[in-house]
Amino acid sequence: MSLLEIKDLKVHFPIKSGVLVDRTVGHVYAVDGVSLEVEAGTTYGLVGESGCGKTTLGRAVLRLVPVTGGEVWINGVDLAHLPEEEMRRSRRQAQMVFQDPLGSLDPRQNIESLLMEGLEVHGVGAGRSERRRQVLDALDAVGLPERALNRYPHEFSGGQRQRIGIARALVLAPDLIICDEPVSALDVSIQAQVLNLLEELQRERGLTYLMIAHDLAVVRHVSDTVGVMYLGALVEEAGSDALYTDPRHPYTRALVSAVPVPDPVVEDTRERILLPGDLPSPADPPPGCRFHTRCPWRQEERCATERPELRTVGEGHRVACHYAEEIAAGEITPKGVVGPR
Amino acid sequence: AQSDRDTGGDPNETQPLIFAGTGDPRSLDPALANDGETFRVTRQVMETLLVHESGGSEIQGGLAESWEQSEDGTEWTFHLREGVTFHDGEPLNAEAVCANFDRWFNFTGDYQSSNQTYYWQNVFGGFAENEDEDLPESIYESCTAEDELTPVITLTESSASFPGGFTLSSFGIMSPASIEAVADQEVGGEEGAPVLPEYSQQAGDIAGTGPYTYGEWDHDAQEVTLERNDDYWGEPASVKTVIIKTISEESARRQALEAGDVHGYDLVAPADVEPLKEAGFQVPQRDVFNVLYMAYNQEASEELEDPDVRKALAHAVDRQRIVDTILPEGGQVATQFIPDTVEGWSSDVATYDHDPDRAKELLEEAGQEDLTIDFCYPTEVTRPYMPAPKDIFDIIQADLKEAGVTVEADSKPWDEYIPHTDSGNCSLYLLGWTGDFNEAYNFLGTWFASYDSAWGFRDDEVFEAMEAVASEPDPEARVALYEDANETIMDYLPGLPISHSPPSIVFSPDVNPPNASPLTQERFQEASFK
Amino acid sequence: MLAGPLLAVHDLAVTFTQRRRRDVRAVDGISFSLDEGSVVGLVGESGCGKSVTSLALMGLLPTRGVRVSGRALFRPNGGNTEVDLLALPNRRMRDLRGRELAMVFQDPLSSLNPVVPIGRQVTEILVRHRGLKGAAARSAAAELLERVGIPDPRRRLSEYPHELSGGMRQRALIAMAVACRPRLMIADEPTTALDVTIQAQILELLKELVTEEGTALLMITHDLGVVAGLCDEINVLYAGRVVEGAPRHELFRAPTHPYTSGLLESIPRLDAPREEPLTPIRGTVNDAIEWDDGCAFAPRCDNYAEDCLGGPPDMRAERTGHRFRCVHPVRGRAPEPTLPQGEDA
Amino acid sequence: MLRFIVRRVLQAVPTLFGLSILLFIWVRSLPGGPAYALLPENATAEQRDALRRAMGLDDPVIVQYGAFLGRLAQGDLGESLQTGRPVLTEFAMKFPATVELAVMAMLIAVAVGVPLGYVAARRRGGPLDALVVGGSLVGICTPVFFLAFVLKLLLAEQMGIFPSAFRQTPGIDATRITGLFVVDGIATREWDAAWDALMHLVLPGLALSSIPLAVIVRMTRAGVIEVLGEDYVRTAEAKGLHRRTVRGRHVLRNAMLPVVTAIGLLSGSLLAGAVLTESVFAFGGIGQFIYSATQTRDYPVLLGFILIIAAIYVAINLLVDISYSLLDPRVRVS
Amino acid sequence: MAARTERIDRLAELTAARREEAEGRGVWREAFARMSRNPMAITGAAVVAVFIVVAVLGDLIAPYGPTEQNWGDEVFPNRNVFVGPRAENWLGLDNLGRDQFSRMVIGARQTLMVGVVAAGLGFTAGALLGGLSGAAHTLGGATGRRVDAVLMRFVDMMLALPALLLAVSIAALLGQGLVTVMVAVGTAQVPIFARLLRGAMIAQGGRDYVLAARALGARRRRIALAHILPNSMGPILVQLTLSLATAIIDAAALSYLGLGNPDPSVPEWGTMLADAQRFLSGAPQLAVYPALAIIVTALGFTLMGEALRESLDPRLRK
Ligand SMILES: Nc1ncnc2c1ncn2[C@@H]1O[C@H](COP(=O)(O)OP(=O)(O)OP(=O)(O)O)[C@@H](O)[C@H]1O
Ligand SMILES: Nc1ncnc2c1ncn2[C@@H]1O[C@H](COP(=O)(O)OP(=O)(O)OP(=O)(O)O)[C@@H](O)[C@H]1O
Ligand SMILES: [Mg+2]
Ligand SMILES: [Mg+2]
Repeated sequence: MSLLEIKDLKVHFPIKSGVLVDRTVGHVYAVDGVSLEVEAGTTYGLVGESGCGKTTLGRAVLRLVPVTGGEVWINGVDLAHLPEEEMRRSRRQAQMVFQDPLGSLDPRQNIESLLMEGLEVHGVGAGRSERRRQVLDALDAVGLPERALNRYPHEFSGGQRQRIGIARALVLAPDLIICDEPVSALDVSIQAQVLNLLEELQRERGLTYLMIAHDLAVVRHVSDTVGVMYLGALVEEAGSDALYTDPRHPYTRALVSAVPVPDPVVEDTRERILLPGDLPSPADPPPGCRFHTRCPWRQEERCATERPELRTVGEGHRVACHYAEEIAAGEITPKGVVGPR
Repeated sequence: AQSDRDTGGDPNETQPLIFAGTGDPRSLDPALANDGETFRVTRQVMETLLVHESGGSEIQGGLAESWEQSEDGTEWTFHLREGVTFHDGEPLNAEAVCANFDRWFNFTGDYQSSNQTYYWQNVFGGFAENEDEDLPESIYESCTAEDELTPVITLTESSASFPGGFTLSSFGIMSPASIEAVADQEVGGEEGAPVLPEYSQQAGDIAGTGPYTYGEWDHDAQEVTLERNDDYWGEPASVKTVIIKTISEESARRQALEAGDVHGYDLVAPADVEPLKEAGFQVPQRDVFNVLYMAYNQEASEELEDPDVRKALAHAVDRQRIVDTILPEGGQVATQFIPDTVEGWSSDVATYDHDPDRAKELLEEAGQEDLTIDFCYPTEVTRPYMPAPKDIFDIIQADLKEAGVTVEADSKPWDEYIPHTDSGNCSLYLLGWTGDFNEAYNFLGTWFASYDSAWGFRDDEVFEAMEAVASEPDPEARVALYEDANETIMDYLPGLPISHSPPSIVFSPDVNPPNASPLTQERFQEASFK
Repeated sequence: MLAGPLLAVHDLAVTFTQRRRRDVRAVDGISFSLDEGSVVGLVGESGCGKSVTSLALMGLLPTRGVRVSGRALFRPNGGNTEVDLLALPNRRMRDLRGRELAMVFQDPLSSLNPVVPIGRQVTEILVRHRGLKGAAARSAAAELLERVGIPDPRRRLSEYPHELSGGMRQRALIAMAVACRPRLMIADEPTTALDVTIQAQILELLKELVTEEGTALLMITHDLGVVAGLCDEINVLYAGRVVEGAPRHELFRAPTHPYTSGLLESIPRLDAPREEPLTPIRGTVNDAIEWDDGCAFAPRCDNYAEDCLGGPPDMRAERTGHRFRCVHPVRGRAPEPTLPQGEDA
Repeated sequence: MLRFIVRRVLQAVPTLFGLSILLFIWVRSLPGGPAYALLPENATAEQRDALRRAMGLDDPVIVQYGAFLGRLAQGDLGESLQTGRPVLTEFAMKFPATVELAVMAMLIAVAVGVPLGYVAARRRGGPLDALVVGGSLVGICTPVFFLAFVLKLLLAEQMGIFPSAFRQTPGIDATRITGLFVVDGIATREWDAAWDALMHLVLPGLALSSIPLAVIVRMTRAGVIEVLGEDYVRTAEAKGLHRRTVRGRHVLRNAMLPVVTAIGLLSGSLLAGAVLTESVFAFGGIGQFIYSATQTRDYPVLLGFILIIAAIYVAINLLVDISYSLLDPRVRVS
Repeated sequence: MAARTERIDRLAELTAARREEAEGRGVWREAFARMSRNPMAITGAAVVAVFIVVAVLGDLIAPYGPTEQNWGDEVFPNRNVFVGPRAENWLGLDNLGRDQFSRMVIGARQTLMVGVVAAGLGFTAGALLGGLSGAAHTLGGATGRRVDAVLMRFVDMMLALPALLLAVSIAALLGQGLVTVMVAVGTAQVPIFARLLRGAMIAQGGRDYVLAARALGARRRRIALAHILPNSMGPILVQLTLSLATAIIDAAALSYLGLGNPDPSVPEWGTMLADAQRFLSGAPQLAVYPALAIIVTALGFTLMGEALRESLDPRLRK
C-alpha cells in the first residue's frame, strides 16, 4: 500500500505586477502536474537540477506552499483539500528535514525547546517528563548525548545540526519524512554519516522517506525508487538500479553521464552527453516536451508541440519521452555527444 | 565683512547702515500693521501728524507744526508745516491728510479685520460701515480742510486716546496719488484668509514724506532697503542707505553684530549688555516706557480679596533684586502701573517695600500662614518689559516661599497664556504693557476702567477714578486726575507693579547712533557713520 | 629546455592572528609543484585550507592579521627567472595577476560585480594587461566570450551578471581568467555551485582550454570525482597540510593515507552497487589536533596508534611520485575500528 | 520605468491625503490660536473674537476642512496669517534658502564623508578608524544648535573668516532670479554676489552637515568593509587591476548603493527645514518659518508647508528609488 | 586496555584544546560576551553607568538644593557678574545664584527620565506597530498583507514628517511640560522602530526555521511570538540604545526652541543648555557644562548601541 500518493499536483506561483493594484501577470510553474506514489517503508528519491521544483513539491505535500491543484493523499486523507486547522494537526504525520541545517533551527532556542516544540503544539505526551523522555529518545536515536539539550544550534557542527534537524522530525513519530537535500550542505565524510543514520532509522522505525537531492549518486544510494524532475514535471521514474543501468529519458541519460565518478579509469572511458544551454525559466516553460530545447535526440515537430505523458515502459519504470524506445534501440542518434576520452 | 567694501570716501555715502530687527515687517503700509518691526521701517518713510520728541516721550508736532482741540475735545485742528512734499512730488496739504483719514475710515471687507487695522479700531473704534456686529460705532466723524494747510478732524465724542493717538505710526500720511493708485487693490484672498495687497509688499507704490524712501523689499534675503530722501523738509539723513534685516534669534543677533555683519540691533538680551559694552559697542540708554506687573486675580483666589494678603504678597517680593539682576541697566522698580515718563505719574502713591517679616505678619493677621496659590507665567516669549519670564518667576517664587507662601507654577506659551490669564484662570500672573503713546489711559484704561475678568475685582473707587479721567477732554487737566487715579489704584492694590524695563538697543562703535527713544521710535536719519 | 616546474610551493604556511584569540593556522606547511601545462588537484574537506592556499599564491590574502611564510617559486613568461610569489611587492604582483596568474572562483554570481556590465568586467582586464582600448577591447571581449561558449556574445557584453544563468556566469569568469593567456590558472571549486549538467559543461571547457592554450591548472575542489577525471596529479589536504600526493591513477588505485581512503569510502558512487555500505570517517574536521602534537587526523583515524602522537609525521614517499604523511598507512582495505562511532564521542 | 513612477506617485496620494486630514485635525486642535498670537496684549476680547470669526475658525472643523480641500483642488493653500501672503508665495520665498543650505550641507557631507568612510574602512581597527568613527559619533551627539554656536564663535567672531548670519551681505548688488543666490549670481555673472552667497553658506552648511556627515561616514565605512569582503572584489584583484580601478569601479560603486539611499533620506529631512541651523544663522528658510508659524499658530502655513514638505519627501524617496535602480541593475524597475 | 583508554583520553584532550568551547550560551549571551571585549562598548557602558548612578543618587550627591537661590545676591547676569567655580560651588553659580554643580547632578535624573521614557515610548509604540505589521505580513496571507499595507501607509505618513518637525508639532499641540517633551521626542521615534521591526520580521519570516515551525504544526501566533519576534529584536534593541541618545539630544533641541520643560523647579540639562544660551557671551561655562554632559552621555549610549550593533551583526562578526 502506498503511504503517500500524489495526483497531478500543481503549484503555480503567481507573478504580480501592476500600476496601482497588483495583478497576476503570469505564473512560475514550479510544479506542474506531478503524480507519484511512495510505498510505506521505502524511500522515494527525487532528483533534478536546481529550480526544477523539487523543494516546492516537498513543501506542497505539507501544504507549506499554496497548492494550485491536484491531490496529496496520506493515510487516506487528501491533505491538499483539508481546512487550515485540520491541516495543521495533520502535519504530525509527515515531517521535514531541511537543507540548511543552521537556518532551519531557531538560533534562540536551545535544543531541548527545539525538540519539545512539536510535542507541545500537538499536545503529545502527558506532562513534561514524558515529553522529555521522548525527546531524549529522539536525541539518542540520532546519536547525540543528553548534554546537548541545553546548548544552542550555533554551538554544533554542520553534521550535528543536521542530526538535530532529524531528531526534531523524529520526535513526532511521523510516518513520512520529507528530506529536502539533507546532505548537500555537508562535507563528504559527514554526508556519509548522515546518510547512514537515515538508513538506520528507516530500518529501525519503518520510516518512509521522500528524499530530495540534486546529487544523483546520493539519491540512488538511499532510494528504492528514483524520480527525475525537469521543469516542474517528472520525466522518468524507475527503480534506482534501473535508472542508472537503463536510463530511458534523454535527460536522465545526460544526468547520469554527467556525474563524475571518483575513479580515473571510469572517468577516462565514460561517455558524456553534454547538454547545451541552461534550464529554461519555469515562468515560461517551452511548449511541447519541456526538455526539447536541450535534447540531443530532439525530433522535429512532435517534441516541440506535444507534451509527452509519463508512460510505463517496464516494471516500475515510467518515462515521459515520445521516443524512449527509439532512443534505446539506437534508431535516433544524438547530436553533440562527447565520446569517451 | 563690512569693511571689505569700504572704498574710501564718505562712508555715509558708500556704505549702508545695517540694522537687525527681530522679525520681518508685515507691510509697507503702516495702516495695515500693528507690530513694531513694521513700524521701525515705515516710520522712516511715512510721517504722522504728531510725534514724540526725539529720544523722549513728550508729544510734539510732526507734519503738523501745532494743533488745537476744541473745548469738548471732539474737534482737532492741525496746522501743517509749509513746503512739505511727498516723495512723489505732491505737496502735503489738508486735503491730503483728510484723504488718508477718510481712506482708513472707509475701509471695507477684510481691511476691517483687527489683524489688519488694529490701531484704527483701537483709537477710533469702527468704520463708516461696520461689517461685523461686534465692531463698535466709530468715533471718527469727519475730516475737513479748513484751509490749504489746516485739516480739522471731528470726533463724535472726546477720548483720552488723543492727542496721543495721532502719533501712532499706523497713521502715517501717504501721498494722495498713492492712495489713488492703490485704491483698487483691495485686501484679496478668500474669507478667512486675507492677502495683503500687493502695494504693501513691494517698494515703489506708496510715497510718504519721511527722510527715507522705500528702496527695495527683498523677501528672499529678508531685507528692506531704505534710500535717503534728499528733498526732506527737515534735516536730511546722513546715511544714504539703511538696510533693515531680520534676525529672529536673540543670540544670533548678537553674534552678527560681533562678527561685523550688522551695525546695530534691537532688543539686546540684558545679559549681553555689559559684555557688549566691554567689547566697545554702544548701548545707548532708552528711557523706560513700559510696566511689568504681577496681577492678582481675586476671582481665581478668594484669599486675594483680603487687602492684607495682597499687601503681604507685595511686601514679600524683592522687586529690587529683579531689577538688579534681570533687567538691563536703567530698569526701575515700579511704584505704580505707569512709568514716570508718562504724564500722570504720581510721586505720592503708597509703596510696598521688600519686607519678608512684614509680609509674614500681614499673612498671619489674615490667617493665611500656609497660603498656597497658583502662579502663571508665559514661555517661548520675551517681551520688552519682561526679558526672562521664567527667571522673574523663579525669583518671585523663591521670595514668596520665604514669606511662607507656596506657589504652584503654571506656564503656557504666549498665545495660550493671554486667553488663559484673560479668562481668570490664574490667581497670580505676570504681564505688562509697552505704551503706544504718552497717555496714561493707554496703560490704565484697559485694566482698571471697569470690571475685567483678567483682574476679577469690582472696586467703585478705582472705577470712578478712571471714569473721571476718561470724561475729561482737556489733556492737561487729565494729568492731575491720573495722579489721583494712580494713588487710588496703589492703595487698593489690584496687582503689584514690578518694574519698568528699558529695552536695549545696540550699535557698533563706528556709528553715531540715533537718539534712543523710550517708545523704541528711533529715527535713522539721526544716525551716521563716524 | 625547462628549468623546472612552473610553480613550486615550498612549505607554505598561513597564520591568521586575531586580537585576544589564539592564532589560526589555516595552512601549515604545504609543498607541491606544478609543471607547465599540467593539471594539479588540491582536494580536501571544508576548512582544510584550500582557498587560503590559492589566495596566498595570488597574493590576495588580507594584509593585516595574516602571517605568510614559505616560498612559492614561479617562472613568469615560462622563462628561466624565478620569482617568489609570496615575497613579491604588491605592485609587481598586480602586474602578474590576470596576465600570468589567473583565478576562477567558486560562486560565479558573487564573484561578478553586480553593478558593472559583463562586457566592462571583461574589457577591464584587456585594458589593463593588453593595452587594448575602446572598440578593440570590446571586440576582443566578445571573442573571448565566444571562446568560452557564450552564445550571442555581443549582446551579452552589455548585460549584467544577474541577467545571466549560473553556467554563463562561470563561463564569463573563465573568459576573464583566460583573457591574457596566463601561464597558470587557479580554479577554486569552479563547479561546486553549479548543477551537474552545467558542471560537465564547465569541466569540459576547462579541459579544452588547458589543452589548447597550454595553461597549467591548479584545480581546487572537494569532489574526488572531479579530480579523477581532470587532474594529472592530486594532492589531498587535511588541516592545512598535504597528507597525500600522487598521480591520479596511483592515488585512486592505492590510497595510502587513511584520510584519502576514508574519503573514497564515504562517497556513494554511481557506478558501484547501491547496496554497498558507506564507511564514513567519524568526527569532523573540527576534531583535528595540532600538527605539532602529532598527526592531525589521529582522532578520526581507524589506524590510530600511540605513535601517531609523536609530533608531525614526515612526508614519506613509497613509490615514485606518491607521497604521504602517515605513520600507519593503509595496507589493503581492512580497517579496524578503534574508537566508538559517532562524531560527538 | 514610467509605470513604476506613476505607481509610486499614485501610491503617495492616499498617504498625502491621510496626512492632510491628520494635520488638519492636529493644527486645528492647537490650543490658543492666532487671534491671541497676532494681537497685542491689550487687545480686547471683542477684537480677538472678531478676528477668530474673520479667519473662519469658528466653523466646525469638517466645514473648514472642506473649504481647505476645495481650495487645495485649485492649487491654493490659503494665506499666511502672520504675513498676509499666500502660503505658496511664502513657500516659494523661503524654500530656495533651505534648498541652498541643504545642498551645501549634503555636498560637504558627501565630499568629506565618503573619503573618510573609505579610509576608515581600509584601516579598519586602526587608530585612524577609531578617530573617524569616534569623531562621527561625537558629531551625532552634539546638539546642532550648540555646534552652530561654537562654529560661529570660532570661525566668524574670533577669526572672522566667514560671515555669521544671512544668506548674502546686506545691500549687495544682486539680481534675483531663482532665489538660489549662488545660482542667481552665476547665472547673471555677478561673480562677487555668487561668491558672497557661497561664503555665507559655509558655516550653516558645516553645522547642518554634522549629522549627515556622520551617517555617511559610517555607512560608507560599513559598506566598504562589507564590499571588501565580497568575492567580486577578490575577482577584481585577481585580475591585477590598478588599485584605483578596484577602488572606484568595484568597491565604492557597490558600497555607495546604501549610501545613495541614505543621502536621499537625509536630503529629505534637510529640505524639511533645518529649524535650528536656520534660526542660528538667520538664514530665513522654511524651517525657521514653520517654527515661527507654530508660535503664532499660523494654521495655513503649518498645514501648507508640512504638506508640501511631505510631498517633497515622497518625491525624494521616489527619486532615490529611481536612482537606486539606475545604479543597481538588479533592482531595475520595468 | 588501560593504555588504550589513556590514548583516547589524551586524544580527547588534544581535540578539546583546539575547539573553542562555548557551553550553553544563547545568541544574546554570545553577543554580550563579544561586547565585553569591545573597548567601544566598555567606554560607553562606563559613561552610562556613571550617568545612571548620578541620576539615581543625585539627591545624595548634590550638596545643595537645585532651586535654592542661596547666592542670589552675588550674581548679576545683567551686569555680567557671574560666579565661577570656587570651593563651595564646584562649578560656580548659575544666573540666579544657584549651585551649578547641584543642578547638573540633579538634572541628570530628569535627563535620564526624558531619554528613557521617550525612547521607551517610541520603542513600545513602534514595536507594537511594526510587530503587528510584520506579523501580518509574514503570516497573515492576503488579508495580512493588506493590514500591513494600511499600517505601513500610516507609518509612511509619520515618516514623511521629519523627526524634529514632528516633535515640534506635538509639543505645540500638547502644550509645554515634561510629558510633552517625552511624548514629542518619543513619537518622532515611532516610525523608525516600526520600520525596523517590520523589516526584521519580514526578513526572519522568510527563514527556514519559520518554515520548520510551520511544518511542525505550530500555530501562527506561536510562530510570530515565539520565533519571529524574538529573532527580530536585535535591530530595534540597538535602535533603542541609540534612541536614548537621540532623545536626550532632541529634548535639548526642543528646549532650545522654547518647547522644553518649563517647570524651573527641576533642572534638566537640555533646558539648562537652552537657558544658558542667553548668557553665552558673559558666562559661556553655563552652557558648556550641560552641553558637555549631554554630548558625553549621548556618546555613551551611542557607543553602546554601536557596539551592540556590531556584536549582533553577522557581517561584522568573525
Ligand atoms: N515562493 C515562491 N514564489 C515564487 N516562485 C517560487 C517560490 N518558491 C519557488 N519558486 C520558484 O519555483 C521554481 C522551483 O523552485 P524549487 O525551490 O522548488 O526548486 P528546487 O528544485 O528545489 O531547486 P534547488 O535545487 O535550487 O533547491 C524556481 O524557479 C523558484 O524560483
Ligand atoms: N580571514 C580569516 N581569518 C581567520 N581564519 C580564517 C580566515 N580565512 C580562513 N580562515 C580559516 O582558515 C581555514 C582554512 O580556510 P579555507 O577557506 O582555506 O578552507 P577551504 O579548504 O577553502 O574550505 P571550503 O571548502 O569551505 O572552501 C579555516 O579553518 C578557516 O576558518
Ligand atoms: Mg530546493
Ligand atoms: Mg574554499
